[in-house]
Amino acid sequence: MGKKFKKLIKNFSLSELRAGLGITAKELVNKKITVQFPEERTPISPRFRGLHALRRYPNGEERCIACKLCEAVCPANAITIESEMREDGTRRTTQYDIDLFKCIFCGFCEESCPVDAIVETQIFDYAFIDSREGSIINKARLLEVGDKNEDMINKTKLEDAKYK
Amino acid sequence: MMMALWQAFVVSTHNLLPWFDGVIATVLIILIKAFALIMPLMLVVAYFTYAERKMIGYMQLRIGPNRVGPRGWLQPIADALKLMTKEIIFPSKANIYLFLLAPVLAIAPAIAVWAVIPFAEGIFVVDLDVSLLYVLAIGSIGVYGIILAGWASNSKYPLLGALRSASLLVSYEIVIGFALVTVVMIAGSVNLNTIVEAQRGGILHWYWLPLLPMMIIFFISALVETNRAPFDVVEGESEIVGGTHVEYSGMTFAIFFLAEYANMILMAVLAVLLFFGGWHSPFMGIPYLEFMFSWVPGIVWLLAKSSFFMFLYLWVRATFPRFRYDQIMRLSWKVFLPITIIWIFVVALMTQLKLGVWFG
Amino acid sequence: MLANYLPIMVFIFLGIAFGIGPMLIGHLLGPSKPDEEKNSQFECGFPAFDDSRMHFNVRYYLVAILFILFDLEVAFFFPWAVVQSDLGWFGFVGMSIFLFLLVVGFIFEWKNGALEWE
Amino acid sequence: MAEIHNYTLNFGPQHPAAHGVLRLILEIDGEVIKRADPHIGLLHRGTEKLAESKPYNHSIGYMDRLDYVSMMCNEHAFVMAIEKMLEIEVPQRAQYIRVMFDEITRILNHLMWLGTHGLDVGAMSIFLYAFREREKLIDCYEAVSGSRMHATYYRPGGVYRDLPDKMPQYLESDFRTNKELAQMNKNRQGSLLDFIADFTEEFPKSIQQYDDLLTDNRIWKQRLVNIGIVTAKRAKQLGFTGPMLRGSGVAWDLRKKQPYSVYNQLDFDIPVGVTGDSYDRYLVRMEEMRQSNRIIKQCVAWLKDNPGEVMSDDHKVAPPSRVAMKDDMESLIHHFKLFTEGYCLPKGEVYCAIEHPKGEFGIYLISDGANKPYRVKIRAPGFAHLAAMDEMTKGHMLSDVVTIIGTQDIVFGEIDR
Amino acid sequence: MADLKTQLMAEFGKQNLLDAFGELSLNVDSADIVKTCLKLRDSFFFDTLIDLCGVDYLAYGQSDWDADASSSGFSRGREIQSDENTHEQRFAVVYQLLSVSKNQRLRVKAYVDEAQPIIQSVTNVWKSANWYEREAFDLFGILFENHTDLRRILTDYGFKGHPLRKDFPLIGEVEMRYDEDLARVVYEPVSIEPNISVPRVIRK
Repeated sequence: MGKKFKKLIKNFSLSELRAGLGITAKELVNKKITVQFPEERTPISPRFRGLHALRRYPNGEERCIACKLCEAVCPANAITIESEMREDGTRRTTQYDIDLFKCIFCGFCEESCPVDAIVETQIFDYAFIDSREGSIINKARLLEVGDKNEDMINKTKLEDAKYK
Repeated sequence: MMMALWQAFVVSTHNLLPWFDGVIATVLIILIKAFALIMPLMLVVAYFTYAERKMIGYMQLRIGPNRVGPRGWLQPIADALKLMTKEIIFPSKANIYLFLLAPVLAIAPAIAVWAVIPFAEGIFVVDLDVSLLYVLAIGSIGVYGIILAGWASNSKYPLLGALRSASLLVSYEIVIGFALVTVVMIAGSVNLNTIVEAQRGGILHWYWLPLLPMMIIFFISALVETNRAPFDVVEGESEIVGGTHVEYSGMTFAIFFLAEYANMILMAVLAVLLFFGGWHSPFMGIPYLEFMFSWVPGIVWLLAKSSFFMFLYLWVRATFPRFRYDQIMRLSWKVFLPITIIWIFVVALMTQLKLGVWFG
Repeated sequence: MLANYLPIMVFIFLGIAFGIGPMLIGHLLGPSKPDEEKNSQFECGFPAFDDSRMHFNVRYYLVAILFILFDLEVAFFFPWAVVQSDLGWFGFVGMSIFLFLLVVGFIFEWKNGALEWE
Repeated sequence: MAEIHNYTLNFGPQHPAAHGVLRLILEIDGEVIKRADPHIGLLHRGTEKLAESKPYNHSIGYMDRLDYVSMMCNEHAFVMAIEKMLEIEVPQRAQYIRVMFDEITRILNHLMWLGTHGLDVGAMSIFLYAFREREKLIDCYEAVSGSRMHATYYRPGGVYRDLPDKMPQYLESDFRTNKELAQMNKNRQGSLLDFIADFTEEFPKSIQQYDDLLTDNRIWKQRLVNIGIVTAKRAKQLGFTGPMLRGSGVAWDLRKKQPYSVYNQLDFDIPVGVTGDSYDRYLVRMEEMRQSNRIIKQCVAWLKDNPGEVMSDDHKVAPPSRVAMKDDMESLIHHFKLFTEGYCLPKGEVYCAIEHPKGEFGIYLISDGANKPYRVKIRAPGFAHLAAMDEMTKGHMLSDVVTIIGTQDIVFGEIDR
Repeated sequence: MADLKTQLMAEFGKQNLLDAFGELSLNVDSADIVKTCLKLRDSFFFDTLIDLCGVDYLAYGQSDWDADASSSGFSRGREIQSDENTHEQRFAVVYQLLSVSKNQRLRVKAYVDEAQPIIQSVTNVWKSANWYEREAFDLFGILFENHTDLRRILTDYGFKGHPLRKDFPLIGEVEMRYDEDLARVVYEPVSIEPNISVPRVIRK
């Protein structure tokens, strides 16, 4: 009887509902977790795998030697490479396309590259709204990304180098 | 201040009277009064949606709309403009006339009800003797708009919504009726003005105290009637996608939205009028505080109290899961109805014994 | 007395206007490019199986009938409620009897499972 | 009287509670379900077929995309299957890292389930509260693997890289004062392990909050108790695993019963339900989060004390370090060999299962001796659970279908593969 | 497990039981699959059917990639290959069994012929076989007799072929696009080229 009565009282006192309301009321005044994206960003790890870039040596020579490891290792077949012997006898790519629709950003290309030419940067807010072709990013654009962000790439890759 | 302005307004309109004759003049005055009431109402609706998004956002650790205008203040306007320029889609299988009648049927009562609501001493459009009954009668017409919308859409999810709406109708209507009976019993009138005046006095003189269970039941039933969470089974977006709103787009949808929010505000105001002493200051009768707050006009008290109820709507929505619709029916038939019947008896006994300050 | 209802008439008309007006505005301002897919009824992205207006079982039928009964009873309560304090114990006892009958009926329905509509 | 028919209703894929792309054909009478026929495959990407055409390592990234809310657990099953066939030794530290991230993944998954389940039943706020914690864990994912979801972190022979010593921090912006910024970066001062340790301290409070918000709530109880009851016997017949089986009262957990990795060195309990209804499964999963938190704590303590290698030094399987690759010819050859043709598995077949947050996630691998799998069969727990949809929903109402979808914790990436 | 092994050997014969990588595998004749399964369920307490899948042994042990690697890449050496298939029958249905009560696992394998890929359904033994058999039917075209609801499950409505068969090309046979003129989705033969960048190396 006593137990039943207690349960009845508990039922009508709406205690657990009031506890729930208490939680939302508390959160009403708590600090908000929103990060206002374009102006403010969440922390990005130096290991972050974002948009690809092709790097150059400090003297301006492109690093990529067209060994095609990245092409072979790409699980999504997103990379297409054509190469040619240059006049000075070195082998360089004539075509280096990454289809970003296919790319799954696994980071294998960067992992496999023996000369640190292809890297994945911290850039993630790129979008291709013009056409399907816009998502196939070619050698010139990759180099451009690399040139523009060399400082960032250098810094993050150095930071992470000891773990590799 | 507001009071003075209103009186000046009334006096000036009365002075203009001789220039018009008879009915036209009266109708014009009513129209002016009506717009003076409806326009602010629409504004309140608009900013209520903003407040809802902000408040629920805050409760969910977000900051809500903040990009349109400073701190997002222009968001409701942007929303309205967006809805205006959206295409109105007429589903090919729908019954077009009924389809378009439904939103009208939803909004017309939501606006017509406001005719009898008093806002402060002497501030009302019309002082009807049976205003409470009028509110009850007109207020329940709005549901037919929703049921009709579900039927006219000729689509399954809206129809399910309409069925659920009908099931809610048969569950909360009686409970609300019984809850109001207790108020009428104490006040001895069905005129809202008189009911509020009967509660004259401080916070302890209001009816929420003797009618506490009734007030809670009234508030919950108000949630059901306005299809608000946790009773939003008619929309139930995770179950029936949007219920009766599924086939409506653009302004046709906006009208349902408007009606729903106008009804929510109405229920909040009604709760204040019936249980929270309307425009009376809560400090009436308390020696020092009464004097300190005597400058606050009645309408401000009313609005402040209503805001509390409106906030409750949002608070509850942010907190609770949704009922299943048969559970709502069970709740009202098996829990609320017995309680109200018992409480009618208790109140009758209390009035006969003249207990407390509320009776007599 | 009747003059009291004039504002209410006006309000009802205003309400209707508030329903029709925005729809007209929306129709004028918004585009109108109907196509077959857009105008078809929503059923989660697939063509609807069959007509939505077929007969099926509304399970709370009995509750709906009870609702009508109780709603009428509520209507009886209002006039009594207004004057009950003046009626004194006579009114109290009278209504108690009515209430008692109501409760007995309600319990009967409950026990008979009229509310177990599932 | 006109004849009364059952309704046939499309439920999904364009439906808020379809959890992706579930298409349910419901036969309903009023709102009571007579028959539920799930149509799946709308997210079928042919992962198994794709895996047959790639060297083993290439498929790791695709495993992430199966159950895309518990990524690393999928990887774990796959790499374990490969390791089992290669019979290679995985360093202890890598094992602990794997277990720690498995449990982080379990919490991630259960938080996602809790949020969406709450949302299905109509409780909005829980979703955001769950995501508040998820955000921290996803930051751990990013810090360790470089990707917030599809980690590709586990490799045959260990894990790709050791845990970082530094956590990335919030940068200055116009929206934050320095004080606020310091507050936000407070738990990011130390290493990743410190960050996780901090999380494990805070997380029980969050679970308590979810508990207070939902567990005793009468509406929540009304919606979950006695909905979708599956008895223990039935659950086994239906091939249930994981929380779905434990909710029915069977204390079956691969981490305890067939321990893999280092689970046998860790201390944790298995919660079980009683009646096998949605509410029991809810309680089981809530308790599992607490237990996972306990495991993570133990892993953090071990990892702090035991630095070391995280990758096997068998360069037939694991690539040599980059420094070695650049200095040493042999390493370079290994590097090239590994990244072009991969490695070959011996002939044979294995079935390797792990206790995935949703149940038993298994990889059945057939190798004909090549560097590509001959056949990969992915045993997804959700597949068996969803198959029971008809049985679980029969006689319930439309609203309960949503509850049951929620309680089954369905993710289409794994079901459709 | 040793216990189970001896018991199974006694019951089903030594030659049918395989023990590799610490897992038991039982080969059974596809004709008495239901009988065997019932016995396994009732006498050996395998109460759960964890998984059921089809396997196509058409290309077992064969290497692919007859084509060139790429027009100008370095050559990738291929090593000795064993181009013989040791499987007489093309398809196999593999059952992964689990005994929750005894904590044991067993793999059951039944081969079916290419000409007549039919096997009895085990839905009456384990309910969970229902969808798994549908999947095997969908992906391999193996027919399950007495299955009450043998429809396709993973592939599209109106799909042709059985995609996990080894003779089904990886790139598929049709591709789908939206046709502006017809205002609907149309199917066309695939336009992309098959692309394999890594050879299949089979070492003895």
